[in-house]
Amino acid sequence: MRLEAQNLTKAYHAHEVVNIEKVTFGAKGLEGLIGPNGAGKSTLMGLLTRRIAPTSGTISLDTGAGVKQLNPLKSYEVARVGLIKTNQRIQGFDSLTIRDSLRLAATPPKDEGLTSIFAGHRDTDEIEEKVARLVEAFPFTDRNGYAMSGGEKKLLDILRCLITEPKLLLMDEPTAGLPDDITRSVMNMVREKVLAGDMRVVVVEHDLPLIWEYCDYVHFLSEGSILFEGEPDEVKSNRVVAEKYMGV
Amino acid sequence: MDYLIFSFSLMLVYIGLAQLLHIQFGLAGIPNFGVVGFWGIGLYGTGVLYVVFGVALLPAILIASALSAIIGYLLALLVLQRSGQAILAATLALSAIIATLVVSEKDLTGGVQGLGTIKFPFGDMANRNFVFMIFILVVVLALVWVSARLRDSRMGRQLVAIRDNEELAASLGKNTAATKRWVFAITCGGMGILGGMSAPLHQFLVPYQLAPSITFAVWIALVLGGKGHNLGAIVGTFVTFGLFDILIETYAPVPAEQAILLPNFKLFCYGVLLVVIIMFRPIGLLGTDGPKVRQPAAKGAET
Amino acid sequence: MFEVQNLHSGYGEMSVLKDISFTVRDEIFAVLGANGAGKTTLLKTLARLLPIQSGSLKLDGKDVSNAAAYAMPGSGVAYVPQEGNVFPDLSVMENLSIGGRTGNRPKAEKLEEVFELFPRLKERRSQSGGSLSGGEGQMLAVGRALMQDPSVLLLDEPSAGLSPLFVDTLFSNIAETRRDKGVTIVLAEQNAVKALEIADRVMVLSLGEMHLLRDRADLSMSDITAAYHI
Amino acid sequence: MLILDAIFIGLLEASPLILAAMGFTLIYYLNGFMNIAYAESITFGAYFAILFNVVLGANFYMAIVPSMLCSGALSVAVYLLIFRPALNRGVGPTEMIILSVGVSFMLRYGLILVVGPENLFLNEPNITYLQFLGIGATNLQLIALALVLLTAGILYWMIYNTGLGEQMRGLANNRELAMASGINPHRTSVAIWFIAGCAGGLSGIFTGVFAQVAPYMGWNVILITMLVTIVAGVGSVRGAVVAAVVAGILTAFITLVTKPLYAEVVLLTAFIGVLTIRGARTA
Repeated sequence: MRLEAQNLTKAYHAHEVVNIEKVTFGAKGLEGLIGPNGAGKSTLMGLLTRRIAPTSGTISLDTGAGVKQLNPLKSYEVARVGLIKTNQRIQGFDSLTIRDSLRLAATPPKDEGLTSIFAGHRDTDEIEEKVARLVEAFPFTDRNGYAMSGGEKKLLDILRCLITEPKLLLMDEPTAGLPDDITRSVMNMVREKVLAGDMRVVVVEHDLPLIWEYCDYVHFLSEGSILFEGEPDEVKSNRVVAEKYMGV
Repeated sequence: MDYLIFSFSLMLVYIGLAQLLHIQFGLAGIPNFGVVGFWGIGLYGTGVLYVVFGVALLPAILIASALSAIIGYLLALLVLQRSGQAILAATLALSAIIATLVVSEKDLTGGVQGLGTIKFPFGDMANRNFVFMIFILVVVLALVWVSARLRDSRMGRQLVAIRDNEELAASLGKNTAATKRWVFAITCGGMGILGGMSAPLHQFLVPYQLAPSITFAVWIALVLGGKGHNLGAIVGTFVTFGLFDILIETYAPVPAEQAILLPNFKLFCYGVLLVVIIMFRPIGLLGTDGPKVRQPAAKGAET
Repeated sequence: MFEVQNLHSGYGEMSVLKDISFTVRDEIFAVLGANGAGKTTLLKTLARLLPIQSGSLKLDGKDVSNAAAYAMPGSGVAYVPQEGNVFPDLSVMENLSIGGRTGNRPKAEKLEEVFELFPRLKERRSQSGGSLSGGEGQMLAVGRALMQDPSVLLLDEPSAGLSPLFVDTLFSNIAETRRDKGVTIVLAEQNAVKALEIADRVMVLSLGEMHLLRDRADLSMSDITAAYHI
Repeated sequence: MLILDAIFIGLLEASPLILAAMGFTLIYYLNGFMNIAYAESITFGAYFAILFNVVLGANFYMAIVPSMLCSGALSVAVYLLIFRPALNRGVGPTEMIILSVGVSFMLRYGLILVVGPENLFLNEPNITYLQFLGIGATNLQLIALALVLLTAGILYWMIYNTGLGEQMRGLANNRELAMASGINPHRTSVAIWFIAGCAGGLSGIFTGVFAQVAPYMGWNVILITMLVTIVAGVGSVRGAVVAAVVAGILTAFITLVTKPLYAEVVLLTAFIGVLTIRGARTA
């Protein structure tokens, strides 16, 4: 699973927010994407999942079974290819319970057609089992009810993405709003899946200690371009990174 | 007696419309302010096919409602992915277009002179109006049943998700635009069927019947009963139409000189009810209901 | 000036800032930290745009924990957000004029001073705020705040997205404002080096908590690096 | 000549629409929802004129200002009693529209219960018929046109050149920044609802004096006002003025070349077309 962007640019009015010659995600297992404020990280994530239309450039996904151009796809089609993104801000379905929200995400779209109205029962045992496994792994206040706090909503958002079994998961600031121990169990779960070869992950984070701890490879984005890439230790000791973060 | 049957039949039609609006707005979040337009396509479509072209009533209703569904689909293609306010304005505009066309296309619709007469089906059976009321009742009950099934189904869950957060649903791989389009088209077709069935009730069609107040009456009934509850449409219609149009109009001893003001008093009360409900109980009288499906067995019960 | 005690604040039920206490004197008070540290949340809370979840906030000895945001300019607080800091549909003049509604001095006099500090704004005065370049927009934002004749100026990352040359000019403008008008400045910055050039005291935030608070003179670069986790 | 006729008739017909569209836009711009009850600002303007002009016997021109002010006061009252509490409770934009339908029903049918459903007529001042450039017009039409254009001009000036306009546009542009700049949103809102109500009232008075005063007169123009506003783009007052003028002239033009009813159909279809292109996108 390799996601490749080439000559990718996004400009608002005349202001260029992203300008990337070439970058590849998903080649190394668990990758990090870091950069100072306004570096264009969120815009890049939006571009990769086709929520934002690029000004120019191409995005392609090598699924192993052939290369797919993402540019002409709509955002739901990108998701169906197996490229899923968690949300930085709290997003959710307010009238779905935790379980229903996960069931929704786990249900393949072809099973949600008109005929499903007259189906005997709603969800297969397989889906129920997957949902139960995820729900019980985390301390939700009411496992049969709704996500209560901001933290639970954020956690649910990540679990919803995981249950779709993505091939490449983009995590946009997963720690923001989550308690420390939950963050760690989420990241451990993610690392397990990566090690098992089920998926590849890109984490966008402000919390650099987390990046240093979990990532195999780190991309450094500043002023819309990838300025440095490498192993966490290389990035940590890189002069450009320190300079761009602190103005040294 | 005939008048009561007429009133009840009409009330059933309103319940059906509110039920369809519950699917459109309550489940899928599409604010259709053109209810009377789609109902009107069914009503006048049936009338024109029956009177001008001599088509039998039931095929006429089906053709007219298919037309209503097609127009619903086309409108959905144009505006359904726009903001709620744009959808609202576009559907309202469509209903105004239908009403205007009915007046201007005199050759087909009879214009302001009206179009008639549309007779009840079932040959010369006695109590045809009563039998027809039962027929409408069956259709409306079927609608309520389908709507309950929808609420409990995978598709209904997807609709709710789209209403809550369409972008998020799309990011999970749901083709939200297509789903909304089909649901809208089919429910607009349903409004067309109810319109077609109203044709023999009214017998004689005049453009005045396409006034936007029908749209608002249906909306008020739904919001009052509970837009997110499967029985909200029924309860809301009983409270509004049942109370004012049937009970008060039939039985209340109103002096003749005040009788002309009665419909205005009714609409005034509708307005007050609507304001009070949205201010103090926005979920409606019945509130919201979730899917009625089996919850997973408690852990330990299986092992 | 500002007295902050055991402050918790954030968005909805989420706390971004956790138990922060400090006092701002008559000085340039720099708030440093990597992104996500809580700098913006802190400034928004001081401007009363975010509710205080617990703790207290005093301005000149008066409790303003529950004050409305629109009452703060009247108490001498001016706020320049990092993003969305100009009214895009309003002209440069109108942007400035909105700021000039508070204070006792006539608008024209204050306008003169702002134009003196930022001559570029004078050239662009009839253009719309949205049509300005990033740097000009930042000048307009600061200019609008100065039109309020503030005693405390809250600046949120004024250097973000600006070219280095422009950052130099902007910071010398800020220092000049401090010198000439004696305005207290609370400056949130990610760019530690620039901020240290003009700051009197420095607070470093890290993941929503206060990492350190010291006089500029007692501070070394490694103190800050640790908080940035690089 | 046809075009000149169309422009003149269009302007005459559009002039009340321009005012209504401006007022409607102000509220849409400031509070972000389409206020269908604005129809009643228009209707009540005309009925207040009946009160001053017919019941109290004032000269038509003398009745204009007090009627307008009453309509503005009514608008503020409705805002303070219903819309502001609802907005504070976080009622969403679609529900706000439904709420405004409720308010509209309440006011309109309440009015009918009090004054009756009959159409009423204002006591028009003496009318003389004038002719120039081949176009016939009465002095009343010309005075109305001049007055409406003058008011629209003042309103436009108020929005783009005064402190209040500045504050209002600031609030609509960036509410948070406006508050941080010391703008009190409550005071500005009251002022805007008052001005919008006045504009609606004046629009109603002139709609009424050319035809009759009826409980449905506001309702009859609200759909077109709504569409004009949306088509003009979210809350651009400039856009609303242009769109209203174009709509008026277009209607007049189509009316002159075809049956009047088609004008409405063409106009509404065109509006749906514009909505397809211009309406804010969701997902």
